[in-house]
Amino acid sequence: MSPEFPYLPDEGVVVVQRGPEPGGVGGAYRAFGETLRGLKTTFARIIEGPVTIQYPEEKTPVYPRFRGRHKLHKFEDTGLEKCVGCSLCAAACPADCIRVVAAENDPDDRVSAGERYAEVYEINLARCIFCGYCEVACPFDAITMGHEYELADYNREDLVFTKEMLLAEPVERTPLRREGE
Amino acid sequence: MSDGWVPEIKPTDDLSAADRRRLVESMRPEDAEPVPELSEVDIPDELRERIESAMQKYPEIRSASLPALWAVQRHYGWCTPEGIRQAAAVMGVTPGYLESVATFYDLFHTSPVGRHRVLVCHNLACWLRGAEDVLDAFCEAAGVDPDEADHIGTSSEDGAVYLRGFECLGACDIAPMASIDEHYYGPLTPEEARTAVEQLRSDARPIPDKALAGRETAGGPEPEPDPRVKEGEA
Amino acid sequence: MAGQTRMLFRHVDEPGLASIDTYRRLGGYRALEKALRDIDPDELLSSLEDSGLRGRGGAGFSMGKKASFLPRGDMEKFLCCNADESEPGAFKDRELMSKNPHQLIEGIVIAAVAAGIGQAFVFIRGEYWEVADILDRAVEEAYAAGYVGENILDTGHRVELVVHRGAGAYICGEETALLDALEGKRGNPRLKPPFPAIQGLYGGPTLINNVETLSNVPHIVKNGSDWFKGFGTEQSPGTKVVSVSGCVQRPGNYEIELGIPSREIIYGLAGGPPEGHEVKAWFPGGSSAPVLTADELDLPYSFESMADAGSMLGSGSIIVADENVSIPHLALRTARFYHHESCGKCTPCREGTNWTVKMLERVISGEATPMDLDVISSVQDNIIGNCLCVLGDSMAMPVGSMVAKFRHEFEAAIEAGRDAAPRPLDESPTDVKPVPVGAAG
Amino acid sequence: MTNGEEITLVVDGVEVRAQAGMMLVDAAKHGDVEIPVFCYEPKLGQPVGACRMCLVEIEGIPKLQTACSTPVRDGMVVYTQTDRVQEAQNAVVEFLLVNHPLDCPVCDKGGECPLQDISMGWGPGKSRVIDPKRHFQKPIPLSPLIKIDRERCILCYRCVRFSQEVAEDEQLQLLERGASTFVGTFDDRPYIAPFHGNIIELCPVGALTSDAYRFRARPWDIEDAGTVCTLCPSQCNIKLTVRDERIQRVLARDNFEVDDGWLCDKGRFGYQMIESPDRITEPMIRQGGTLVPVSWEQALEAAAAGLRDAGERTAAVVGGPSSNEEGYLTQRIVRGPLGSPHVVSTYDDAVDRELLLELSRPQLAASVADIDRAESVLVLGTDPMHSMPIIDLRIRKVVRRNGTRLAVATDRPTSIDGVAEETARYSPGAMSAFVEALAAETGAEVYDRAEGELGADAERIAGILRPGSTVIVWAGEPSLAVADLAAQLDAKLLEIPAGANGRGLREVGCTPVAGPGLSETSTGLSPTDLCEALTEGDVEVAFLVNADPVRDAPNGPGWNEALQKAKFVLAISMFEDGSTKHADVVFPAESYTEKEGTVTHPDGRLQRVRPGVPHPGNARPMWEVLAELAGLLGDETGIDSAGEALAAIAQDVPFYARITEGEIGGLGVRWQEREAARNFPLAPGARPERSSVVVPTSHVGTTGGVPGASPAPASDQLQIGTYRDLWAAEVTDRSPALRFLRPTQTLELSPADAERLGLNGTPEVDVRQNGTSLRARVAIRERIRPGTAFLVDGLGDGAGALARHAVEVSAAEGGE
Repeated sequence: MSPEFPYLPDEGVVVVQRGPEPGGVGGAYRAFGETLRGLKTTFARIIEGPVTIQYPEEKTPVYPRFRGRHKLHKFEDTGLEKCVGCSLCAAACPADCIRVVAAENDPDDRVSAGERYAEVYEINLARCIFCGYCEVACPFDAITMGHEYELADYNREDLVFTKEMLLAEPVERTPLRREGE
Repeated sequence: MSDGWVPEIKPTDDLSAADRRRLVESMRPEDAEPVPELSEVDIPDELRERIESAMQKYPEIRSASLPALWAVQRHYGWCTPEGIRQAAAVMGVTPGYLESVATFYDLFHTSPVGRHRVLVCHNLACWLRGAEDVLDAFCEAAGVDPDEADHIGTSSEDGAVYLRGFECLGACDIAPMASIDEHYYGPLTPEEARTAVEQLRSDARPIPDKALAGRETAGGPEPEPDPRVKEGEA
Repeated sequence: MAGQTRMLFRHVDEPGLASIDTYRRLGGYRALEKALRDIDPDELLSSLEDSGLRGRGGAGFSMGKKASFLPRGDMEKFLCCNADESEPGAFKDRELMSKNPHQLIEGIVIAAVAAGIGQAFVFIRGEYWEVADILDRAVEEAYAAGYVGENILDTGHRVELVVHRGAGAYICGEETALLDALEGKRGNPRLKPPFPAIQGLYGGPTLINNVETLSNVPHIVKNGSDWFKGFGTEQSPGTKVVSVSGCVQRPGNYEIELGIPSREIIYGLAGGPPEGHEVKAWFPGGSSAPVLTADELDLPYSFESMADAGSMLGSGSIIVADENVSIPHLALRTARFYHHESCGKCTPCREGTNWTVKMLERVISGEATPMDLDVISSVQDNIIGNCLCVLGDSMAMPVGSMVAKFRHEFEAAIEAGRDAAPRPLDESPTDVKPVPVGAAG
Repeated sequence: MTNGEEITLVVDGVEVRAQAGMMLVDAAKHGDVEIPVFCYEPKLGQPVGACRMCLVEIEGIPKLQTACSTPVRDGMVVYTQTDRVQEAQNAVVEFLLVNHPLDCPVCDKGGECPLQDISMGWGPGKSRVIDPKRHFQKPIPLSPLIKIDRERCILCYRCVRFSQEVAEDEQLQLLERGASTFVGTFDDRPYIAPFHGNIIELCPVGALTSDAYRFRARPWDIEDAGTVCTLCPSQCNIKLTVRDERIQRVLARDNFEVDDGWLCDKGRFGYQMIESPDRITEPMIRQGGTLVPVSWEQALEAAAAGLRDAGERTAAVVGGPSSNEEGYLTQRIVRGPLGSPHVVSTYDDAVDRELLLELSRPQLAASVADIDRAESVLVLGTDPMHSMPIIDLRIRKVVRRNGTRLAVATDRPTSIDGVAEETARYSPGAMSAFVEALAAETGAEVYDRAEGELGADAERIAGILRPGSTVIVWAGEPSLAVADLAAQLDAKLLEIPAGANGRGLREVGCTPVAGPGLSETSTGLSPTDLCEALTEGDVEVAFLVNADPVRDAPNGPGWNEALQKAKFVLAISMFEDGSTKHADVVFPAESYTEKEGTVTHPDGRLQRVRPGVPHPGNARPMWEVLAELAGLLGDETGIDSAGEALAAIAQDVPFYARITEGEIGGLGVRWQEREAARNFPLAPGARPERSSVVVPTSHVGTTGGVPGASPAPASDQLQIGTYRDLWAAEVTDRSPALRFLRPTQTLELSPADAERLGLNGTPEVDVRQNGTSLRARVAIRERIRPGTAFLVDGLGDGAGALARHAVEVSAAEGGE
């Protein structure tokens, strides 16, 4: 219930303790202290130079475990594909974006190490959610998630990456971000 | 990423895809081996008689498969595919059935073997008494690889002797011993083994004085008869 | 010589015992005449049961009881004499058949008549070609003399007898595998039940007995079951032929009464190891029995005491190893035999024997570690009791017992093997190498 | 094995009710307890207990027992989860993996592999094996259809047992012993037998793989679609494996009442025909001598115009694989708006309606499962291996396991002769005479007992048939004697029709002697007369529904001429073949993997054919097309779905009354077992006192078909019988996998005749009769009756026309 106006002193009035009067060193500190602390960081960064990344001329750095576009691998010594077309990545894929059609190796013209190789290996990157399950599922470390993230395109069809595209050395390398950076 | 464990994947064999395709294309329905038509198989009379007489001894024809294979082996020296086919035609079974039986038993040879078959026992009792040296001596004399003879059996180059390290032949009393052309000989020394091979090369009867057939019971002379064991009459 | 009691081996060295005339001159075939003319089959059967004769093939089951399991009736019944004596260390049946085949034939015919069986087979191992020839001749003689065939001694009984030669497979000594082999198949053991007594050869009731067991039958019939019980122990009356082989001076068959101390057989009858050598280990019942050590030489030789010592009497074949014998090599030799003879039907035996051999080979070549000995022991445990027939157990028991009792020797063998052929421990001992994993990422 | 007595046992503390004598593995399932197995497969017969995977602990038995071979008893207490059991299970899995390569990622079985599943569920999780595994040459062809990888084999014996105890071809064997054992064939020959594809499905690891399916898909890539194979009258239940809307393989879908869970190789590998690039996928009209694709409207209009012009001078030939709906709508078009009675669905000359009714009586009909229950089986006039392969396996099964007595009476030796207790051979065309003699032998007084050889044969056969418990599996010449024989023996009949859906088509009205539901109707021309009428011009239009008379009819060349002479031919066909080359309008036909509808099994079981893959190109459901065509001709059927087509059939066929797709379900339903079976029409008129043997008149040659007598042909002649080889079929030609099985024309004759005609050692002969001549290889067969010889029908060389004729045979001139 609000008191009637005009109210009388000493009646229903709360006395508030006020701060010190402005002025003096304490006053100055109180006025600028926090600001200066903030500026300390600002000036410290000034000497580092600009942080704006001139994308797309410059690439945004990523962490080592960043999950970008997939890559397929070959053995360095024999040149055979590591992928044997087992389709486990397709089974693990929650977005159902991997399609593997396997075929039988010809011992005279071998594609992979076992009896089987992936004749068709397609990832539909338009559907991929980059969860990395395919990488986890792979028993041969044949597929890994790379660091490439510039995947926009004009056609949806172009986002279906074939085995040859996934096997090719990536054209664009993305700088790595180090720990504590 | 996997934890470093990688499934064991070996390259496929040396058969190229083209070879394999050729193999498939060469397969004709008539290459399969069902029960052969008796009229299409030419069988030596003697072999046929033996198999047929064996078939009569048993309530079921298939029981004759072991005697039939023995007959084939007698006739051809080993169980030749053609011989197996002939036996199968007489018995009215598939050749595959007989081959399956033949490969199960050690004494049937499904590949060519030497004229004289020497089985050297190298099981416990014989091994304890130096069977390995005897086998080595046999192999050396016959000029065959002891390891091969020990495991799968092998024949000398001149085709005279087939040698095989054999599991127990049931004559541990004359250990170390060997069965030569189905007769037992022992105990043998490496020296005697070498002699035996030479004799076999000339198709002579080997080391006759070592033949089991001529030996007395190993248990020593007849002990005092137990009074409880009565004489013949009931 | 002390210790021997020759009943089956009586007159064994009589020249020409294998011929029917000599056998008859020494009192042969009188038991058969008595059995056919004076005793009716039921009485015959019960006297066999009364005698307490136990199977001599290894299992030691009462022979008379086994025969009484056969169903009565007019169906075709079969008798199989198991002469597929392939157990390393055993050679008693060979001697019994080659020296005195008519004793066996007489036993077979009597047992067949007692159980109402019309068709009998002798399944003899293929390696015993000479013995089979002797047996064939004897059967021919017996047919000619009218002891076997359509109308035996004009009493109206019919027993046909066929000698069936095997072709070299230890497993055919297993009774159901023997049936398969006799039916002309691969000698694979069958599932039990149904037991052969109910459904055996060609699906008919079948009585399967060992050569030695059947050779006892004429003596029991001739002299009565009480007489027979006068020999041996209460649980296993009669004599037993013991085959002694290995590192002894006089290997051979000795017919004894069960219950005498083992030392008396090995040292007394067989002469013990050559001068200056000691018994280190011995198999009391063929190669499938767990080994015993020199400390156990004074045990009485009987079914019960051997079982109490954790081994078994089996077919009564003693193999002696002296102190020069390397136990790991002995174990490998034993395992190799069973690996070779496993029929391959059931998994634990097929793969267990195979794996054990590979591991023991590694022990000797020095590629093993003491931890592998634990794996060997555990594999033996995994085999025992899990197989279709007893072949797997037959390897697992002796090999297991050797690893348990002589573990220090195995450890020493590993060390010695490693010194002889040093190789880095981290290198895989197998020729199968996994495909290397390239650097990921 | 079970006697039906209910007992209670305790499995892992749960009370389970089961039938006494059941194997523990199966009984445990009633309590939701799964016991792992490898070698156990009830379809293969008695358990062998070889793999030792199913060890369990049973109270009161000291050793662990194999659950697959232990029959349950009342009060049995079983543990499947104790430490002891788990130890044993772990041990067995570990042992199995001692030699099994861990190459699951490349193995074709990966994902649907029992060994994987069991290792996961019951294995130790880690192997202690570091020793080398055994090596064999990697996948080598066991046959052109199957590859074997012996390294992966766990020696469970299933495939070998199949070969020995189910198919009984005994070609596949175990070789060597112990750990070296492997599965193989004699002398490394290929394993080629009509049922060998089943071993792929039986193999619990990736050791046996289908060459056609290898690496095509993983279980998670595929979808299953259940349907019915209509390549032969067996109508086996199948499961299509579909990936990317293409059939990748065909698996058996167990239905004890139909196929026992087996499939023949034709059904298993024949699916490749469906994907053949030669298939007709557009409606076409002949313009200027060639068929050109047109729109459906144009094609339907042209077809309707052609039919409308001919009216009652139209004849329809409905082929065996047609569904009931297609057959029904076809006969409805022909009988309704066109007003023609000429509808045929078989090339055998038809019986009259009374005989048809007599032989189709529901009381007489045997179900396939009746064979299992019968104490004796008579196979009459047909070799089931070629006419209905799955029955061959079933007969072998009952002979082997139930001790059923089997008699075979045929003109040509059959594949089941070996398991038969008695066999009898009669001359081609003398089946009716034989059946009469047999009926007389069983006590039918209307027939005279035969003399001589015929009488003796009949007596032998009759001797083993057990009255009251016999099934007669027959095909060939229908006669009242067959019905009389069945009546005498109180036996049941299972007729094997010529077409895959022969029975269904007959029952929905595709026969000239009866309308839908075998109702009375004006009688049309029999197939032979029809062929003649087309040639003569009395009938002008031929309407071929999934039919290729040029290939399938015995008188193929005659039909070729007839179709050529016809004014207008409308063909519904999957391929351009001998008959469509005369067609004016062609509609693309559906295969059984695209079709929706029903078929009727020879034992009266209605089954659903369901689409598993989409129609190729422009093809449309045929019931829809036919309903539209009927509409264009003035019969507004109102049928808008396959279900409505079935409802229309149910309305017109009284003994199918009120049957629905739902009722048929996945396993089918026999109409004889439904209430509506009472609506089966009764034969009009009394039964004739003495049978008038109905012999296909036009086929009767100089010597054939004369009852009781088969005069010996002249010394240089042989009497010819023909048979339709299992592989003499379009599916063999069109499926790349099966092509190697295409039979070559072969003259089979007895050793005596070969001797007599001097043909020993002659590779090829010319067979001549009355101006026609064909070339054949020579095969001498022990069991052929002297004086007779056999040729393969259905190869398109006109061999069928020689049936029952005496021919001259001479060594081929000129060679190839």
